[in-house]
Amino acid sequence: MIPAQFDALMPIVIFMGLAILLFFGGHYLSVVLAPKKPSHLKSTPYECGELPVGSAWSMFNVRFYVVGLIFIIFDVESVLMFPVASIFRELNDMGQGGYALIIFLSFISVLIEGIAYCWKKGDLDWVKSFQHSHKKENK
Amino acid sequence: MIARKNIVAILLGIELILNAAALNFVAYSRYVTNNLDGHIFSLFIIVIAAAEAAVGLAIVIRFFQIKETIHIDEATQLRN
Amino acid sequence: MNQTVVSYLSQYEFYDFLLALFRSNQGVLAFTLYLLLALIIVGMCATIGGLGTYAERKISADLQARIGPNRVGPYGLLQMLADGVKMMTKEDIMPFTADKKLFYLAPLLCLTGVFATLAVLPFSSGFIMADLNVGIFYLVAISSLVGLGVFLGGYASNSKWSMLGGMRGASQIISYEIPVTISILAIVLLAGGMGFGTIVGRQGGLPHEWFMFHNPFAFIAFFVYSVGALAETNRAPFDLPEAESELVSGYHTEYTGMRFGFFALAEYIEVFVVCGVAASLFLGGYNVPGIKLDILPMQAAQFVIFMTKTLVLYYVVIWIRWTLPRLRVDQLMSVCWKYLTPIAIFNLMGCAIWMVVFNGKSIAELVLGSH
Amino acid sequence: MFLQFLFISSAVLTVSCALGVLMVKNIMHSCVFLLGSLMGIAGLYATLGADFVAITQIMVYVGGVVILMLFAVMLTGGNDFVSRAQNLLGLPASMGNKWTYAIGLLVGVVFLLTNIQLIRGLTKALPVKTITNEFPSTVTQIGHLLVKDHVLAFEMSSVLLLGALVGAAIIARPRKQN
Repeated sequence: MIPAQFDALMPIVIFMGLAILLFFGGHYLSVVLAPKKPSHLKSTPYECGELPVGSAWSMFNVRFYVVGLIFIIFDVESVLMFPVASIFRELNDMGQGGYALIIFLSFISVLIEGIAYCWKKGDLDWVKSFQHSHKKENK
Repeated sequence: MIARKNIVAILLGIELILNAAALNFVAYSRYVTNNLDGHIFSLFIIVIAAAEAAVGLAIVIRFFQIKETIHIDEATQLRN
Repeated sequence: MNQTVVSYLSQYEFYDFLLALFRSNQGVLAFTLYLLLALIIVGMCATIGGLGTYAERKISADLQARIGPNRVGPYGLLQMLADGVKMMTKEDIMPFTADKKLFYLAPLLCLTGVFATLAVLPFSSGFIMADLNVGIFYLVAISSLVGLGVFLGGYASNSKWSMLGGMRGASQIISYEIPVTISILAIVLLAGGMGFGTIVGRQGGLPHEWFMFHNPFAFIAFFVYSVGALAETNRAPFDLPEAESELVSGYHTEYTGMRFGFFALAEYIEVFVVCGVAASLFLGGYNVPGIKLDILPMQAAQFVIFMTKTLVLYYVVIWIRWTLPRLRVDQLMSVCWKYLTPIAIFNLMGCAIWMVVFNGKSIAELVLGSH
Repeated sequence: MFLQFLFISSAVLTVSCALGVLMVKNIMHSCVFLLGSLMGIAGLYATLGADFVAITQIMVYVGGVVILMLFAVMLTGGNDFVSRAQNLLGLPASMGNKWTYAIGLLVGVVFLLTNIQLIRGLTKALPVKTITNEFPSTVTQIGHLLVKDHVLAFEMSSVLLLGALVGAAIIARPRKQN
């Protein structure tokens, strides 16, 4: 007898459950075993012996966001390419390889345009992002 | 309580609404129709939601750079 | 079809016996078997992770002409147990400025993301917990929880070192996901499916049947994947999020005791998973050279083959760590976006064209004639 | 049995986390609640047999959108933003008076009743489909649909994403402060 197909999801749930169990079990052990002598100085954020000034939750450079932005676009494009890639061999065996290739390559070529644009405009440079736009405005 | 004036919070709400719609499409595709068009539809909803989040958050960041706040009531001008 | 370890076992006679033992309750029996095997896999991976810390110190000692850990047990083998006990008995300190809920949540996210990937890792043709038909895609997707855990760990600590490490870590992990995903896409294209069973099944035991040597593009894709995977697991030379010499220890600076242990465990298991994926996608996986039988002892041989390949790759990862210096942040980003991603896209196009032009045949098949 | 468990736990996770997104004051916690809600929706997709959509949900949202949201929160001053306390009844006058609210309520009730009637008719008209545990691979079917029936949408989506990338990069690009 073959078990139901949906049971394939069960191991995933079990593994996630095990991770949660291990997490709380480890916490429990550490609560039982570890010493507990809290002090104010001990729980200051570590700054190599100096007393911390201000919060670390300050503003960050926009380039982090630009990297995230390029990432999410490429992520979505790769998601859309997955089902097409997984039937590419099937289509090729059916004699529709040329058609599939044209669709696939035209999809990727748009992807390449995106990365070429960002490269040219200096979004991919980590340090020079500012200098690049400065130079441009000075001209 | 539910009314929020933070632009990022508004975008979070939009994501929730889009997800609700996509969930409906998949549910109908399983229980009503016999094809997978609902899956394709929700796939494209996810794609568009990602593009929308990227552009929306870029606008939020630009807005913050200009106004130094992300309170939606401060967005009163179309330029400058 | 989603093949699982239980549906594999159900073709043997002892499954009927077990079923009778469970009064024909399929669900409960499946749950028990899954739980048992999941515990075995988790135990095994935790041991490998623990031995990984030991191996790392021992190999680094060898490379630097030192002795390494040699006090606890024979050859210092019990060092990992000592480390574990030490972690449990350390005081749990949390910065008073920290975001307490997220501080708790971050290691859990890392651990969940890594453990969930174990569900699709193909140890042998039968011993794969769930051979989902979206296997490799699932693995790539769920392991992005790790990046989130790293970011939240850095954020919640509210320490400057942690915050810098967390930001760097998140942007590094998400950036390197792109070349890795596109390299995987090339293999999916060659295999004609995303399930690990399909991908490994299309390869053979001998090197000329592996996807790595299928065509020149796949050969390059292997190296792109390896570099990207190193960066995704925050291993040297890409260990910028936890760079000891500049950021104290990055996103887990403020983590002590058990919670730090969870981060470390997740990292070591992730290295194992990444090596296993590289072995199954590019190096033939569990295929035993020359023999194709479907009997139970065969599974043991397949398991040994898979583990050998994975552990060799694990050794290479440690070896690289103690050989190459760390990259700078701007170098890191330019390596990802200006070298790896264009190369990966080029490889993907090359693989697609190869598929059509040579009708999906590998170099060996073209040279030796198809069989 | 397992499917019911998965459905109920995913549904509870989705709804409770969605409420968390709305209720919590701290915007960072809101984002993390959104993560939980999206994971729950992925679980719901899985129970509906949409394996590919479920994994896409995890890949795009958990791996992408939530991280992007967290970045954006960090770039706009973290959770320093003090949300002014507001409840539904104390809305400012610019959002309407009691007559507009009454009309809105009436329209809502009419809309709800119409929808209920529509769905009732729909379920009567359509034959009851027996739901089996059969769970054929959706990936190959989705792939075939993408390259045959919906090929234009597939190609257009790449153009859409290119547009989103270029537009967002122009908007967010660091530039000289005037």
